[in-house]
Amino acid sequence: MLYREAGQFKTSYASDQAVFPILQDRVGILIILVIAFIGIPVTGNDFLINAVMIPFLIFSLAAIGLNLLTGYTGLLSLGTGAFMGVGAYACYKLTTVFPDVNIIIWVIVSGFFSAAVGAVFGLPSLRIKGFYLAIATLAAQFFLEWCFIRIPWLYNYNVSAAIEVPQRELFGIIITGPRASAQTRYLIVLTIVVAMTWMASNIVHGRIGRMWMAIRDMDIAAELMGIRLLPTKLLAFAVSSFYCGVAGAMLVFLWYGGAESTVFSINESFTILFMIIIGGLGSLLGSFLGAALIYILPIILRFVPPQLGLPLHAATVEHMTFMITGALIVFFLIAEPAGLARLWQIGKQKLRVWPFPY
Amino acid sequence: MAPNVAGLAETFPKLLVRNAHLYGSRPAMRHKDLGIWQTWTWSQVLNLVRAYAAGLHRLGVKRGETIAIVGGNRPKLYWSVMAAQMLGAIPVPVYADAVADELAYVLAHAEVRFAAVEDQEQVDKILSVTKSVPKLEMMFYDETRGLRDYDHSQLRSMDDVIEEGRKALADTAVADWLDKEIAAGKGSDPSIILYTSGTTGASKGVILTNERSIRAAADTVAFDKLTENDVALAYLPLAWVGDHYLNYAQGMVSGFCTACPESPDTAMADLREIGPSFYFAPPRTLELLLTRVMIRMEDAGFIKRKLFHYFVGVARRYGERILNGQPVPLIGRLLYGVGNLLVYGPLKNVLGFSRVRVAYTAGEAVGPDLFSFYRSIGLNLKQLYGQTEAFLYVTAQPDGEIYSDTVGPACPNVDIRISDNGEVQFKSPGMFSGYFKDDAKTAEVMTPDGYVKTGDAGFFDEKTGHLKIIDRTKDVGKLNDGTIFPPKYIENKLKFYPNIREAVALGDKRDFVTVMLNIDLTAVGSWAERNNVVYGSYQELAGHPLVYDMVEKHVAEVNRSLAEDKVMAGAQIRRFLILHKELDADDGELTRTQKVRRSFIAERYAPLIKALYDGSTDADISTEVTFEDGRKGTISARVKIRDMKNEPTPVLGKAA
Amino acid sequence: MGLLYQIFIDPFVQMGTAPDLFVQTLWEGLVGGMLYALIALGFVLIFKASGVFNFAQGIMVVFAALTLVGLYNVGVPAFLALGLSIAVMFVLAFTVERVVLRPLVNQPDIILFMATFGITYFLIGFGEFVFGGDPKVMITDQLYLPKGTITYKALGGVVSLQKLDIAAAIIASIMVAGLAVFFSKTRIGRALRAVADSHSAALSVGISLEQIWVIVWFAAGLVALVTGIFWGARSDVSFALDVIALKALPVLILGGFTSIPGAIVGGLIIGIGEKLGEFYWGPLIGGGTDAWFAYVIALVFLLFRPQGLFGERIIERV
Amino acid sequence: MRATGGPEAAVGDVLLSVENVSLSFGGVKAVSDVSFDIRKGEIRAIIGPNGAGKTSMLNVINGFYHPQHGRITFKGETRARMRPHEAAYGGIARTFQNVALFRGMTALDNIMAGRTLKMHTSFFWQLFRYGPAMREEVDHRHRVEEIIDFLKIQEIRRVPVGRLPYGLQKRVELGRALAMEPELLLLDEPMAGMNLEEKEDMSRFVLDVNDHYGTTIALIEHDMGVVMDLSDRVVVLDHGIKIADGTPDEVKRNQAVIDAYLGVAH
Repeated sequence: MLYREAGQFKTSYASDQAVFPILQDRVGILIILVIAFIGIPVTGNDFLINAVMIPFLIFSLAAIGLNLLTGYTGLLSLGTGAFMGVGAYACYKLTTVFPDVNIIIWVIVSGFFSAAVGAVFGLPSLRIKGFYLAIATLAAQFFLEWCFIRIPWLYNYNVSAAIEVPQRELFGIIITGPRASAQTRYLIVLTIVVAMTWMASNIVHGRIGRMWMAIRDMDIAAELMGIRLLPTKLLAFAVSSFYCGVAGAMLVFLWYGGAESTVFSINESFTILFMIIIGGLGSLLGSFLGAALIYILPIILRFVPPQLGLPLHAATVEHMTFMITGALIVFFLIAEPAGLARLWQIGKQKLRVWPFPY
Repeated sequence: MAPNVAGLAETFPKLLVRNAHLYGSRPAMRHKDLGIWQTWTWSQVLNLVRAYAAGLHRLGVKRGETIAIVGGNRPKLYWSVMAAQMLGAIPVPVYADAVADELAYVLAHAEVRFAAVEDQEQVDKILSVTKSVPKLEMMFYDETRGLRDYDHSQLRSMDDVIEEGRKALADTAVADWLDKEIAAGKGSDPSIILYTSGTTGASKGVILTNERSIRAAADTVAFDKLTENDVALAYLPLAWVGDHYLNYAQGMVSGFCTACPESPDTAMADLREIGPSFYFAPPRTLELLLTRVMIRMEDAGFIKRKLFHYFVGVARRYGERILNGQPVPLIGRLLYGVGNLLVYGPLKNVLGFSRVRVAYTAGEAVGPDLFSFYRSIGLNLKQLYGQTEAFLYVTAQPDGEIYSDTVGPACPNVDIRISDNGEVQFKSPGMFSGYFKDDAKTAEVMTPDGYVKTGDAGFFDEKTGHLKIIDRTKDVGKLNDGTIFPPKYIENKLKFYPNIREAVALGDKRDFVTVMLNIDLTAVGSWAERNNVVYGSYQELAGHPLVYDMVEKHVAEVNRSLAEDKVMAGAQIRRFLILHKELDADDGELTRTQKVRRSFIAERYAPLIKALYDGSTDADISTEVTFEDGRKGTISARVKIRDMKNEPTPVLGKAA
Repeated sequence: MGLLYQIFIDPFVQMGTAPDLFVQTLWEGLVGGMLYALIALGFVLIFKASGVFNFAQGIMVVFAALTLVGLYNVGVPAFLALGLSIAVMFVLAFTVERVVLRPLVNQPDIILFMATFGITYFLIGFGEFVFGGDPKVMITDQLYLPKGTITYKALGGVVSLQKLDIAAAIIASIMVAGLAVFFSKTRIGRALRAVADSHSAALSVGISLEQIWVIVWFAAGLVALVTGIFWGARSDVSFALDVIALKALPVLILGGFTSIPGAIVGGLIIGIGEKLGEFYWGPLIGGGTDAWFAYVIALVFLLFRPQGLFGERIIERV
Repeated sequence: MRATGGPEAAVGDVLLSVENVSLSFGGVKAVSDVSFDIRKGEIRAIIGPNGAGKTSMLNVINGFYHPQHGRITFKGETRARMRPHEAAYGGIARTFQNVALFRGMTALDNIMAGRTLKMHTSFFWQLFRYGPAMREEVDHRHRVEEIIDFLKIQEIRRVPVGRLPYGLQKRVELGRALAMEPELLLLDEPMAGMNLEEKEDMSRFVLDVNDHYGTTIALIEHDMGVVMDLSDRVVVLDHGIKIADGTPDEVKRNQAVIDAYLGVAH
């Protein structure tokens, strides 16, 4: 209905292969970006920015990371939490060893450490698939988690066994530590997430994305077409872990302000996995939608009932969140196994052919 | 509009040169090919055509001789037309779906030595009839596929011809020669020969000249204010006067962009993509489209369906008046605005009509409801009346003066008169100069004082001054009781129902009117699916009693509307049958432009017609058919006949 | 050099010099492994019959135990609570079949796997919502389970065995034997085996797929209840157990997804391996190795024998 | 303006030769001591009743199975153990008996994926989808569009292949193999499960590929009629043993072939 595509024709492959070939979509994205970069920092309160938007964006990035691996390449991983942890600890070590280098650089660089670790734990993927691989990644999860506890060097031998985020500045503005303003941190997170989402989109729309999806859909045929399985799968592991690592570093440095190993537990892995299942495997948009649902749902549960005059205990809220999350997963799998992104696509298709039903 | 007409040249090649100057970097032609819209600007087209012409010259194409153009709407075929004209040769386009015999007739009659063809299919077709086309020397093909292994002594790829020409043009002497060749063209030279697909007998070659074509096109370009910013989709047969006039001649005169679809099957999707601003569709296409719209809406959810029908109702009440600039109550405008947002806008968008500024329909009478539907949703659809012999336009409706039952006043500079026997005759700037090699026929249709007989019966509406066409003069008959019987008029009323695809009315020199019908397989098939009517074939569906019931209702409604008019009340349909097979051009029952071939059908279905008038309730028939792959077979059936009751003429005033 | 000694020689020296400690550790590992094996058994039951990789099996253990204790705590007599818990497990099986499995029939395996994640979360939330989130104590006494330890003076030291563990071992053995009989001797059991081979085969036996699913999920629920009782008796009853329940996964890798003996042997290997590893090698790297030992073993196993201990080699076809 | 594929399909030198190849799975012999060759530019059919070892033979040729005995020489190079992707780089493409398309991708992306081995821009440029990466993408899209045009599948370009009817899926798969610009194209029952009309279309395409691109084709087919019309030479396998080799006419008259096909013949 909103789409008016008549007359939007393509005279070059470059424009035909654009990520958003439809004008209305490009306008929509632009509006969203304007709201995100200007609207929210200007009008949003601390709660919205700090408790909703920042974590939402960070989890979205982690979900994109996992989606590259699981949704696009078809390799199920339960080690997301740990790979995020690698990023966080790497960033911590880097910024404490080299305090003069800008922290944002270290946030990005820490992704490379995560990528390296991810690639190592991705090695078994050459021989095993599916559930088997998921269990292999559990080894990564538990082993790395153990490392975060048992190797004190990683947290600089703190008594608390935790990372404490030091104060760092960019152009004289405090960007990390307790004194950094929510707006500043939000804008940094947003910029990184937007840039990395754009790059992820570039990758999945190009040769590498097609290689990944080919392996996901039919690995034998992919190999017979000249796609080498091991390097391609390892690349997926590395890129995926890079994204998770950056997300982990941001989680600690730009949101929590400090963290223990428990932040990167198996539960974190599951949470991110749920995000991409509900959001939609093999969809970048789905990563955002899933993160929104899984992360923001508990917030709503916590804040809406009191507004309605139904004060609930924190514990009850937590229990209900679990129940609702579980029920939602089942519900979405039944209603649309391909996730929210698919629902969005169907809706968009309806709008495109409106008033026709198909 | 002024700049388009300014500097008008007298021949098409000169126009092309002018366009390359005026609109050099504007798109002249687009073609959906290899997934995207390949685009050529006017100056690119000029260069290509020059090279092509030079190439053709090297192969022996000379001034004054004919070149056949066989194929669909593809840029290279249009350029073949241009290149031939540049050399002073006369292009003779032939319908791409013509069977070998038809093709052979035209090629032989036009005495072509060369043929520019689309692909292997056409090459094969022509090769299969080389014996009857002895003069043919060489073919140029556009699509290489499958032709690699053919004997190339009489075959060239257009690309090669163009490439050779390009090399030759590097020599300034050749380039100068070509410039002289272009300059040598005169306005009175024939620019094209269009073979009409006459409803009777063999087709005739209508000769049009450069000067007249251009003058006619210039008049209508000005009339519809077409400019170089307009876009048209060329999807109708290249050999049809409509395409040559609307897209080729008008495009050359105004400099607008002509877009060619990827393939005939994708024309709908391509229409949506390119979003033309100038659009032509024969009533049949519009009808098909509306049927499809209605069928698709039937599958929509309850709310959407209600919404759609409600706003279509709103559009019927206010839409046309808004489009005509007439006063409309505020509430009407508001409702229409909402409807435009929710229904009409999106609908036009998915159909590809969003940007259409001027749309025409012609070829046969258009159902008033069909016509006003499109106008009511905001498509500026107008009617025109024309003929190949007139180079299309005789009359056209100006903006703001649209009536569904007229075809508008005479076009600028066209002179129309009604002869004593009710026949429409005209004299126009674009009128033909004669039939090719057939002076007898030419003399037959030209009056001594230079008017062309159209063969259509019509009259000028007293109120509006617009022309109204009733039927072909020779087809308007009389029942035995003297009642006037215009078959087309009745058929068109029937065909407005989406379920009825084709109708043949009978009654001349008989006691009463009967009709033979074709149901629309898409519409009725979809109805059958919803109503759990099981069928295995068209024949089975056509004979289904429930289908008969449904069609009977439509016929009764037509009878009621005929009864409303005193003159027509006597021509109500008394009996009807549904034919067991679809009328098909391949079987000779329709012309290539999908017009009914009345006499042929009367002969072929004689047993059925006999049964219609002797009171039997069914009749046996067996007919020979041609399948898609060219094989022939016979199908036989027992066809049922239904009686209808006579509707009384309503007494005016009582209903209120 | 010293490091090599510490890794390759010293642990074995310790085993030799203190055989009582070695046997004690072995026993602890055995008991732990038995519990892993029981959880894995639940997985295998469901996977064999329906091809569903039931991630919720570990949570079903906790949920079953929680139900039992929770019912008792609100005043239901112990054995009635036991009976009711069995009923609850049946209702659960029934509900899962109706609400989750049936609508998802014919979906890819991965979707069903994900759905069991949903069940997991739902059960966690539901269990805590109904019975509260605080850890509870298993009602061992009320169920007349033996307490105390049997202590042997042997091997130059003292080896003490929990009576409860012995009881658990006995009951587990009986249960496995019972299942074996059920599968080979009863009509339903044979149908279940048939369904593992092909779904249409089961239909020809005259049992609907839906019924089979309810039966296997119920059977897995019973196994979970038994596991839950003994596990609960050894520690608290709380959902903190779920991480431990994940260890059934490496067990399955070792034993294969469809083999009951494999589940048992795999469970025991993992249980014993991680206890010995932690006791003798753990201190070298700071301890806590049992968190990942099982997974790394499974990983190594996967690389060299992906089909498991009892599986057959797979030939890929094109 | 069409980019021309290869030279005229002239049947010439030996492109690939199979010598005394034997393959068994756990004691079950799939192929025993089979030898034959494939010449440049020809259409070579491998036929035989079910279980004759035809697919195994293709799998051996493109490196998916490694024979226990025998040698395979491709383009004059005798190779020992070769990985499938190496075969792909060497110029061997294939289609599968049961369509093995990438079901989650569109027809266009499937065929684009066939270009993978011809695409080389670095990860860095891929990140930005700019410069060399975009140029490469556009160049290859152009080649892919030519194939789409060649196979007349323009309308389904953007349709996920999982939603296509079987006949079209087979066509897309052929397109994907063509995208690799192979020297040797292996077709595993390209017409299996098709109706008469689709079979005729596919036969046409196979001939056109051979003619237009000059590609050497080895195909397995069950339908004797199709094979006889299409192929230049036929090798017949039965129970893993070669029982005949020659032109369609020779093979048709061969008594061993007639016996093997008794009861299976169409």
